Amino acid sequence: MNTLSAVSRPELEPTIFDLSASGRRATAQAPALANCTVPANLRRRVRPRLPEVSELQALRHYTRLSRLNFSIDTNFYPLGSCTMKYNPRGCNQYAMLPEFLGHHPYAHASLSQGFLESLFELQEMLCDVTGMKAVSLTPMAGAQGEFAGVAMIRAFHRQRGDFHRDEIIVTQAAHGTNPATASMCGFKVVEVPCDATGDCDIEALKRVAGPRTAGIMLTNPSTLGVFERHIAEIRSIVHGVGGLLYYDGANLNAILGIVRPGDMGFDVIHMNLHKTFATPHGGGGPGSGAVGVAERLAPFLPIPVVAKSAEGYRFLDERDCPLSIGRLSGFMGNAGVLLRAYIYIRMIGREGLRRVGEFATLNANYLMARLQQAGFQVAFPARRATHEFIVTLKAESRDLGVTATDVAKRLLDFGYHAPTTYFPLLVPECLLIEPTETESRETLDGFAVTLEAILNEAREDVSRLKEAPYTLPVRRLDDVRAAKQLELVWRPDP
Amino acid sequence: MNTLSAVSRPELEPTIFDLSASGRRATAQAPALANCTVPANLRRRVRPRLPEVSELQALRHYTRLSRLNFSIDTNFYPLGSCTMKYNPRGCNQYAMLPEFLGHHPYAHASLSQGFLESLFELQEMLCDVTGMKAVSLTPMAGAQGEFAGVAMIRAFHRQRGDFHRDEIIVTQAAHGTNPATASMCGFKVVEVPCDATGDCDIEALKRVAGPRTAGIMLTNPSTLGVFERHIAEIRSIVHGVGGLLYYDGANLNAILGIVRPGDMGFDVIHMNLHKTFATPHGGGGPGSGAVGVAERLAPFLPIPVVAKSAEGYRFLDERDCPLSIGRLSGFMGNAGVLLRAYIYIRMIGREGLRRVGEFATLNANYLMARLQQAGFQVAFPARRATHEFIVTLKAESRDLGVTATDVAKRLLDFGYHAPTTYFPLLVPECLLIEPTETESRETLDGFAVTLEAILNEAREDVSRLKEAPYTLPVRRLDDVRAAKQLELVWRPDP
Amino acid sequence: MPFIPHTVEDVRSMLSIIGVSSIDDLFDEVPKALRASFLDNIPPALSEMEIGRIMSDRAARDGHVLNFIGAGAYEHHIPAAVWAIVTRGEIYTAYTPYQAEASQGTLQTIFEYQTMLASLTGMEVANASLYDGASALAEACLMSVRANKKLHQSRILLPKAVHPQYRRCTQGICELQKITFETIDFDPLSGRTSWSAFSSAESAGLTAVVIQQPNFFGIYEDVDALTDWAHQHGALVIAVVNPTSLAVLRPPGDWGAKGADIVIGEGQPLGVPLSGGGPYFGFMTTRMEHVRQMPGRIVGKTVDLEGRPGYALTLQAREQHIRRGKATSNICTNQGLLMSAATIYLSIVGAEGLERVANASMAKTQMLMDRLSAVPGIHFPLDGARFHEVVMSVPVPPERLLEQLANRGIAGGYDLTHDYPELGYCLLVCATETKTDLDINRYVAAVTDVLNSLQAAGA
Amino acid sequence: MPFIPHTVEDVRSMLSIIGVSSIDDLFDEVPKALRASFLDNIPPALSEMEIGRIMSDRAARDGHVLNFIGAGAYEHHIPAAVWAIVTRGEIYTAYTPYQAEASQGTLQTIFEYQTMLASLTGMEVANASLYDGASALAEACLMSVRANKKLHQSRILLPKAVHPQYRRCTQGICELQKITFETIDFDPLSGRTSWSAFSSAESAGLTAVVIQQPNFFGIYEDVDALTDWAHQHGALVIAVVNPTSLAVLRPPGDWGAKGADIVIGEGQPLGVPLSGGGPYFGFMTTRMEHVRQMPGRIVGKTVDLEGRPGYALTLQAREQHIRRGKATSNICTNQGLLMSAATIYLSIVGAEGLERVANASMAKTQMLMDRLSAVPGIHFPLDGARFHEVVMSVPVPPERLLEQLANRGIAGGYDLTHDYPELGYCLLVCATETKTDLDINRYVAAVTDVLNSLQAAGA
Ligand SMILES: Cc1ncc(COP(=O)(O)O)c(C=O)c1O
Ligand SMILES: Cc1ncc(COP(=O)(O)O)c(C=O)c1O
Repeated sequence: MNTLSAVSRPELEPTIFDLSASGRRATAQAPALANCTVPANLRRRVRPRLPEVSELQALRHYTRLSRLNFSIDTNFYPLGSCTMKYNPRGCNQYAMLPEFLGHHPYAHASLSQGFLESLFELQEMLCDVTGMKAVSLTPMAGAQGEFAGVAMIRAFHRQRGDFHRDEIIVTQAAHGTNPATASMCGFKVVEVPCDATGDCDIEALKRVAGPRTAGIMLTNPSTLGVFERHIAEIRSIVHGVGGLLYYDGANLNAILGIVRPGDMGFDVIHMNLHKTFATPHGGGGPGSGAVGVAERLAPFLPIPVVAKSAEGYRFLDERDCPLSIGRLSGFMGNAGVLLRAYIYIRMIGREGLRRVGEFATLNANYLMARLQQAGFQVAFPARRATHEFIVTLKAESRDLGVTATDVAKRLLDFGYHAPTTYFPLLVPECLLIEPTETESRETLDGFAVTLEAILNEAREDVSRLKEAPYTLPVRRLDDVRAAKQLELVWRPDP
Repeated sequence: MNTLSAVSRPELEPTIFDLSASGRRATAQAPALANCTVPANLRRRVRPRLPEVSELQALRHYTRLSRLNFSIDTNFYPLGSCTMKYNPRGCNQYAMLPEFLGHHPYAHASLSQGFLESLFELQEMLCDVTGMKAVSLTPMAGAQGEFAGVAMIRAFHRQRGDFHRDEIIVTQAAHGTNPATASMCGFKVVEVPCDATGDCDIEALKRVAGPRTAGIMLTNPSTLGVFERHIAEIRSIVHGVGGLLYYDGANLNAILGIVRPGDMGFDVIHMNLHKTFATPHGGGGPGSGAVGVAERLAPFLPIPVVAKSAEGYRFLDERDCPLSIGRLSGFMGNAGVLLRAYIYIRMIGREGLRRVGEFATLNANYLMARLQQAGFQVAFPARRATHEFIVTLKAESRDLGVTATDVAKRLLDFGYHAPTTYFPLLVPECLLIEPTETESRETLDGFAVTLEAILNEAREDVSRLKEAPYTLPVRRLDDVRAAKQLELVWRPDP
Repeated sequence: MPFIPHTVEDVRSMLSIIGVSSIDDLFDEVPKALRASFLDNIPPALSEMEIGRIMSDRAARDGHVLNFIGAGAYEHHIPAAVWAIVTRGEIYTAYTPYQAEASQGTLQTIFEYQTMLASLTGMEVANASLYDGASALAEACLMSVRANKKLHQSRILLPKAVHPQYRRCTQGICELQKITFETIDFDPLSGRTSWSAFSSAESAGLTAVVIQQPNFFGIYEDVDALTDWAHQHGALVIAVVNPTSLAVLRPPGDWGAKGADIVIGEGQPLGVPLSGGGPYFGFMTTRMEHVRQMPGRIVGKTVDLEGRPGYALTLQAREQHIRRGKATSNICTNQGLLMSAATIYLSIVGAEGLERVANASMAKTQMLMDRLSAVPGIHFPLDGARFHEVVMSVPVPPERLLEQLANRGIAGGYDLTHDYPELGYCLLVCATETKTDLDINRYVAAVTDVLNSLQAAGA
Repeated sequence: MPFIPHTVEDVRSMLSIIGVSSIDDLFDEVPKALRASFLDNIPPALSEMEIGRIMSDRAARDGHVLNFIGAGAYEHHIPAAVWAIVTRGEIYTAYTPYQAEASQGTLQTIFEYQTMLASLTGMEVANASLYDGASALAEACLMSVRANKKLHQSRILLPKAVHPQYRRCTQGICELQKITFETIDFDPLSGRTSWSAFSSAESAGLTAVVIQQPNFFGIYEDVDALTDWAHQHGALVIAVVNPTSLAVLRPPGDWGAKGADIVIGEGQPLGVPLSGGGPYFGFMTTRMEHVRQMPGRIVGKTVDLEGRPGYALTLQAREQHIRRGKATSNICTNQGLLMSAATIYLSIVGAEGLERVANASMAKTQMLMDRLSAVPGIHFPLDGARFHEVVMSVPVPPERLLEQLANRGIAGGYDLTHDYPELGYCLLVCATETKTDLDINRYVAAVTDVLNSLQAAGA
């Protein structure tokens, strides 16, 4: 290299393997040498390809990599359906006390009372928040909560000797995990459409509901960003044919303290603690998909569940819960996530829970109003937004050739994470926008102004958007190539 | 705002006051309300100007601000004389155990044995590392260590009834804190020049040393990046006239395990634990300037010092040490920094200490050789580099008009922190480069290649350097304006 | 209002822009009858200080325990740098990297992780994590059914020496898809899966066999023979492995003549704290030929429109958000943070460090056995070669011993009597590199002491 | 080699490029006779795990203590976010912002800090931190001499009710520059600095007076009268303040008719953990007219060559690296990290939060006094109005009480007998907002219990 040009975007970071040098051992991490006692025939012959780097190299590499991410802590992140709100640092600090971190899941109950007490109280509080009778905390994400829920529905019918119910109804707007879960549980998936106002098409529901209906999976507010107004009717239709109502709690944030799934008539629900209860999303996880049930489903809850007695707290297992659908994890689900959710709820308290629902809704309706004023078309203009709402770029796409992806990518240039795009599938060129209650009005204003400016930019020169982003470490990436020329692991240059 | 242009540099971050909104109270941090019992005449009337922001706003703001910094964890940081090496995270983790953090400095000795044991062992280890007889850990940075050292020199002479020594000798290359400290201690500062090879001018020293000489302050290796070869002679000259030798330990990293200040004949030294012993620099501090002394100066050490007896460890205070120069802080200096240094030394151990000196020296000599090959002029080409060395741009400045500042600023564009510039003052247009032992050869190579390319760039078009940096949140800043139109606090727009 | 930044004035003006007069009006589509929301059992808000104090007190109550339990969750030293990095906001508070350009940090980390895990297990590709080891086994079984399509009924051999909770979890999840599991007994002398039981299993129409190495008892299975037998009978081999052990054990990719087909395991030993059972993460690797049957996120390398390299989620057509009811799995949120921790852990310790961790753990367990052998009434019934865990027979009901050890601040082992009554009074005990000489002595002394007093009380 | 990344091959080729054959050759300028370097007392290296275990054991030995000591270092709740941010590598491992363009994060933080501290103290400018409160008082005294140049000898009034260690530290440091300090007694009934002693001090040629508010006993001084008197006699006023108290107390800028001239204090209460005595930070603020006499770093706002705003170190001509022997101070490295912590702390709690912390601490100390009043033998000799600290008289030598309380896991107070023998058996006790009702009861019960047993033993 002899001359240089100014770096105009953040440097790419080499892979950790590019930093590796054979024979480098620069950590204070290895324990003292001990002989390998593995029998010769079982012994590994070639060392695995792990990096040989110094601690500083590793630290610097992953620190620099981290800086290539958008995150709540650095950016407004209105990713619809994901509830990207502030993750209070107190939750992390107190869930990571050395004693909790060192706690073995199979430690004797007498060494676990502090941990178990917290989980027990969390179960109780979640019952109250949702209006359900019992809760199990073990599912490790929303989708696993769904699995537990649908498995309980199945177990419930079978326990009553009803083996013929082999269908689960989902709405057209359902999140992909709903039908995927129903299939995983061995059910046939029956889809019902939504009407023009975003509610479930009741007539269609009536047509498909019947003796083969094991249950229906609903999100309310739905993923269309509206509150399902026919919920009472849906309940009587499904219950009427002997089916159960499953509540996908991904959108619980919208109605916290306002209306409870139990009161709407749901029989079984999951909650995404990483959304509603502000545990961090960790770049993709961990989450927690705690499940709640009505009385009649309580015996089927997945184990372990924490119980309280005169002697203290303990885990219930298969011996205590013979009808349980069983275990979904090797231990206690995402226990550390549960501590964070517990601390969060205690910190916002009764009043705070209600405010979550209120202010999440206020922010969404405000941002929707602002964007409507700016000329954006929302999917359901006659409806209230819940905690989120949908902008559709159908007209812009037709008139200007601009897509939801283009707008999303251009937003990144201005430091805003994009809303969810192309979900729900039934709204064309959609942006599902969820501001959450922890963002300030100023942030929403800045976002609205930027979106408006991007629209203007599209009107002037749509190619500007097509090639966005410009300011990130990489320009628009070629997804097609990623899938066609599969490069899934690093290989040394030949 | 109606149209946007792509952001080509990181966005500026508004101040926290710009984010503030009157009446915002969005933390879970305030304790319950209690009445104010301050007498009316003493009560505050107008609230102080503190931000009113949400926790997320504060977190996001300072997270984003932090990203505008270069640091060891993100960049090579060859800032000469500052020893910017890896700060092992283990030191931080174990110094921040909840029990240590919660430990009150005046807690009863029986509640402090774990803390005191660590400090005591650190004292002992530092004695061994430096060849001194006793150590006090209380000075809070190098400059305070210097103060303690010179104050001890003064106390030593006075204790012997010698009140006439009112001069401290420093070399021309001395760090600014040396003369500043001597003045603070009430001494006259006498400067001796260095010779063309970077060593002290012995004849000049002989001329100034005499009955008024209280002592000499030396850094060895000196801030010229060379080892003072006449150290034995200096010692006999100064000791010969009844003066003492003070060792400025800022460069101790270079000789760790190779040669000890005590063995060189120094009577009193300070160490910069934040340099040599890898405690973090924290954006400007905290540091620690532990002092070590020869036997005859031990009674004068600043307090508190930790002592060990059959009953355990305890702090010595004025009652135990009547000749002590006294206290330099309200409590125990930068105790948490001391724990970090202690952990660091235990982790690298006896062998590791020696390797620090060896590899810091290897890296500096290697980088010096590389840069010489690339056409750079070093200040003392006939000498070995120690842990650092000086490049002088005297020729480039004359021929091309490029300054050390220009090169420094241009380096920033390529992700390298600049070396120390314009220090030591006696080498024109200098870059004092200290790579430290924790950087890899690859990093040094990358740096050398970049410096070479910058030099080429200067040859082609010097204006390119004059306006650097280009890629940072701000372009070259106007220091003159900063000093002339003093704006030292934020004020709302009128 | 904790965490809600709105001022009174904000609320007023926002409502007016929306065109309503109160926040309550925004809920006018919610049927009145449903609006109840009694949250009587939720206590009022606490400050961070108050709940922090409660949690600190609870943590102190559980105490600093000297732990000798393994049984699938292992206490290893975690370099401080690991969690210092993963709790950085940019990692901790990002989500699934849907917007690749704004998520290169997460994506490249996953790509590096995939490389490390594939190499560690001797396979070609890895996914970006599953929930945990147990549920990963369930996913592997479901995957084996998709990958071994020739069969119209699904049967899987599941040795009894596989972790009992993994078996429960897997059976529970897979049963709904009509997979039948057949249990294979272990040899009571060696603790290895019984070769005679295995090789005499009905081999026709087998979908897959599960092999855990080392098995739940810490004993090495004869993986080559088992793998070859399975492949001879057209079954896929699902390997369940402890990732630490792979520093010293032949990786599943090298088992038998052709190697295992799907490898899964609990990733917790790689830099994830015990933390009461989670969050951990499951890993899964396989051969390229099966990649389209693999559940979970996968990251691929690609280029941007200037040709610069970059990373993106790929093969998304397998996933629920595209394929819905026909997806390979319903998994969406995974265990990304823990995957990041593992990647950093592996980078810092490296292959040699991991090898030392494995060897030191074996040595410590051996030391524990040697010293316990001298305690009257204690013996070690299984004689197969072992990794870092051992079945220990005790002269009293394990529960009573464990309770007394707990009173002394020791987590003494995993009680095997419920899962393996045929073993009699047995515990599963583990010592990793974290245990010092003194720790082991303390354990041995406590066991001796408790047994003496229990026997004295019994006498 | 912990932390040293060189491979054997690196070393070989680097040496060959340098042109030497061994690392040892690089030290050929070091006189042979000096090369000894016995490091016999340094133990061999430990792994992070091993030293981590040692430190954890030592921490556990010191234990979770219930703390009622203040005396200049106060236990307040610190929002978790504070240290989560300041330990980010970009803050933790940067240094003094010499390269302004690459340090805007640190610089802007300092600028914000300067604004907050100036406002909190009612002054116009602040520096970027000094080492701690005690040494800041020394710097303030030296500064007052520079600022009040008209005098050729320097005399400063230093009340006895100022923190004794501050006085020692200040006298020790300033004495070398021939400043003389005159002690002013306190009124034994109220605990306030005695007005008669103060106003009858020799007023001619006074450089400055020091006023601590609240004073070391937690008692409010009559700051207006003292300030006005000092100004009338041409002396500068150096205020020593607790920053938490300034949420509710009139700031030094408002004292008397003209306000204090230099304000210093210990910044620790603002988000810095007790941590055995440090690192803390000293703050200093003053009026614009004195800014060129102020020691320490100062940040100013400026513009870059495109006119964008930015921040840089300024007025560097005051500092040692420019002015050398004539600098305002020798300070170089300061306490930047703690200054950052304080800035974030103040941002999160805000003015209202700080006010609540102050009021709650006062209320808790009052509660403690109320309950202790019922304990026989205990009384509170000083009747001045107080902030969150109180002098408590006990019927036994305080050391014996404190030792017994320590055995019960309680840090019971600061023993005043050495610094103030005239007070008899007295302790200084403090309860902040961190103390619960139960904590206070536990303290009162422990004191009662210890006194009973000591008296029984004595009887
Ligand atoms: C509506 C809805 N349902 C279910 C899920 C699945 O939850 P998880 O990702 O936690 O498995 C999501 C998550 O994105 C969702 O948005
Ligand atoms: C040679 C030298 N001496 C003394 C000091 C002063 O040390 P400190 O900054 O810790 O006060 C420094 C610091 O930069 C230095 O480089």
